[in-house]
Amino acid sequence: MILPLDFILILFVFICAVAAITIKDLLSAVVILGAYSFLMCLLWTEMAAIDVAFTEASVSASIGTVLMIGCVAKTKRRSKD
Amino acid sequence: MNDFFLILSVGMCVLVLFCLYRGTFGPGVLNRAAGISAIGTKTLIILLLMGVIYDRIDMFIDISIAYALLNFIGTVVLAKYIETTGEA
Amino acid sequence: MIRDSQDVIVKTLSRLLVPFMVIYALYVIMHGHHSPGGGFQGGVILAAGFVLLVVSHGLEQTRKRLSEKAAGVLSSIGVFIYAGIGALCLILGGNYLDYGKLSKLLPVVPAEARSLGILGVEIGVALAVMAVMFTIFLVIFTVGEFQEDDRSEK
Amino acid sequence: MLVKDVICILFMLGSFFLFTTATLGLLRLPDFFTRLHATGKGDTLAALWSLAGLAVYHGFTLTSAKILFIAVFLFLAQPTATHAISRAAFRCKVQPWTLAKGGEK
Amino acid sequence: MEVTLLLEATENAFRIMEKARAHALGVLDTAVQFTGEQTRFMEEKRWQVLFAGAQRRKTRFQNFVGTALILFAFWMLLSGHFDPFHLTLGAICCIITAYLFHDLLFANVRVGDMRVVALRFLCYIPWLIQQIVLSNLHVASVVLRRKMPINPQIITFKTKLETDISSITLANSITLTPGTITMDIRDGVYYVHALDQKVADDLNAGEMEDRVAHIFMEADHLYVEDVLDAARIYDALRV
Repeated sequence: MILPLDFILILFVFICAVAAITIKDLLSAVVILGAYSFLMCLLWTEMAAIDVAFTEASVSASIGTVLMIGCVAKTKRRSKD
Repeated sequence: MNDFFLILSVGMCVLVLFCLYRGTFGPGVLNRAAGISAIGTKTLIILLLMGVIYDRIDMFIDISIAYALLNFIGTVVLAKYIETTGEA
Repeated sequence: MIRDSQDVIVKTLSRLLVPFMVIYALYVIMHGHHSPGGGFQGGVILAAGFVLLVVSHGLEQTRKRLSEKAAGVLSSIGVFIYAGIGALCLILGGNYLDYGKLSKLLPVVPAEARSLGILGVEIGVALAVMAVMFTIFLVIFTVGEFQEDDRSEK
Repeated sequence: MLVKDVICILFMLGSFFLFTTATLGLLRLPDFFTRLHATGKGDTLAALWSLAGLAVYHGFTLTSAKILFIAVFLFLAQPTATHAISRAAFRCKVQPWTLAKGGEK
Repeated sequence: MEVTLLLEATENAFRIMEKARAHALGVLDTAVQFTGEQTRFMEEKRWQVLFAGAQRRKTRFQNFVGTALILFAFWMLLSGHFDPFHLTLGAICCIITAYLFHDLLFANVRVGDMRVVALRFLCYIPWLIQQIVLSNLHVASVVLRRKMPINPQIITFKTKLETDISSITLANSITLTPGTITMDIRDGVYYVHALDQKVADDLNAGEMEDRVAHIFMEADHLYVEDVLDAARIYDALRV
């Protein structure tokens, strides 16, 4: 545990989560989820859970983002509300 | 030496906050993508700094290599999607 | 998205990069028992390498190396390896996935048999994860671009 | 021992300065293409310097060889990612900011 | 009666001889033609063999072995274990990967000048790093002023580079040098976004293109060293 990093990273993750659900454009939401996964991986690493961090890194940095972009490509991208 | 690395990583986290401003409020997808790719590079360095602080850099470096390899794919796929649909 | 990229830079760089990505994924799989990583993570990185190949070089180039049918077969083979090792331990008189009992078949002490058993299970998991991720990617991205008979006549 | 630490600290401070300027550029510059100037160049060299500093600090082992591999890889991939995304913007006919259109800044 | 028969026979004989002569001439002509073609073909083949040192592609097997060796070196860098078990695992993995991707790593590579290209590329890197440092200082000086001195513009120029590797080297170098990023390449025309009027003028001088062409030995850029290298290869092949 490194306490100062802990609080800062939790704040960042919170910002990312709020931004991802309030944004209108779906592709932007996907991009912000990418940032969310980066910070989440940092948080896991900081708590010394290396295996979980590795899983988070490998899954959401590549395949997660790619599959979400594919799903956005098959739907209407901009929501009206 | 450990204190130096700790201060440095906190400073990098503050820089991540500024990039996150561009990522969340930046107009359009492209600005957001630029901000997020900047965050990716900084994340890689912070991971290695944490590895030095915990004194287990041989374990943390695998995650860094994975980030370095995979961060590229996300950007390329996003760019190709924007290029094929033609809407920025 | 499935057609090959017109960009010469991305095309050339991914040509240089894909073999290294695949060998890194194999390294993560094979060294799962004494460094972070393992079957799941390695399989995902392996699938990411093939995704990069599809995005940059098009589907036809990728089909020469890993076709859809091969991906389906590989996913079943991966699950079979995993379940087979588990059931083998069951037959040899232990619990499910009790690798120590494998030393009756292999000419090694039980500790090494455990290591080898974990390696086999990780290879199985990696094959299954890679094939399933690649298939999901293809199914999502080729919907509406190719008809089903397109593939059957080849 | 001491020389190693001093070299590492110098590299790290330099890279931190470059990261700071890149981030400031990302915040201050007026449009997308000019922001790419800041991140594409600044992040590459800054990451290179901090990786070099870490390699010096860690000494001559297999791990520092891996760190150098990451450096080589970033050196190849970062400009390519910058190019890919700027090409996507250019193909979508995103108009670049110019001095005449933006007026006096 | 017999005289007419004799005459007819003689005429027949003459006609047959004429036909045979025409036939023989035809055969001779074709033979001459074939030999000519053959000699020309042989000549071309000899020239091809002469130039092959610079231009020959690797065969499939050589590709396979080269890829496997490079990947095995990379495996040894990654894995810190050098016992026989892990080395065997690495060899198996490298062979599988090289079987799958043997045509990716070495596509469009000329064989004869690999060593020279690698040497020149290594000599190119310090210059590039110096340029990158300059470019970062440029970005820092732009960003840290209160009123940013920028005047963005798009410039286009046509390049003479042919191969993929040289064009991506040029594009990435342009991206990394002061004030310019490559936006697009269409049919050999580069679209470059420049941050300033001054850097745009600098790029138009085309110094970097010459350097890259010098590294990869492109056709339109002849240097003295290139000629010397070609002469050495030619000598080695003729003996």
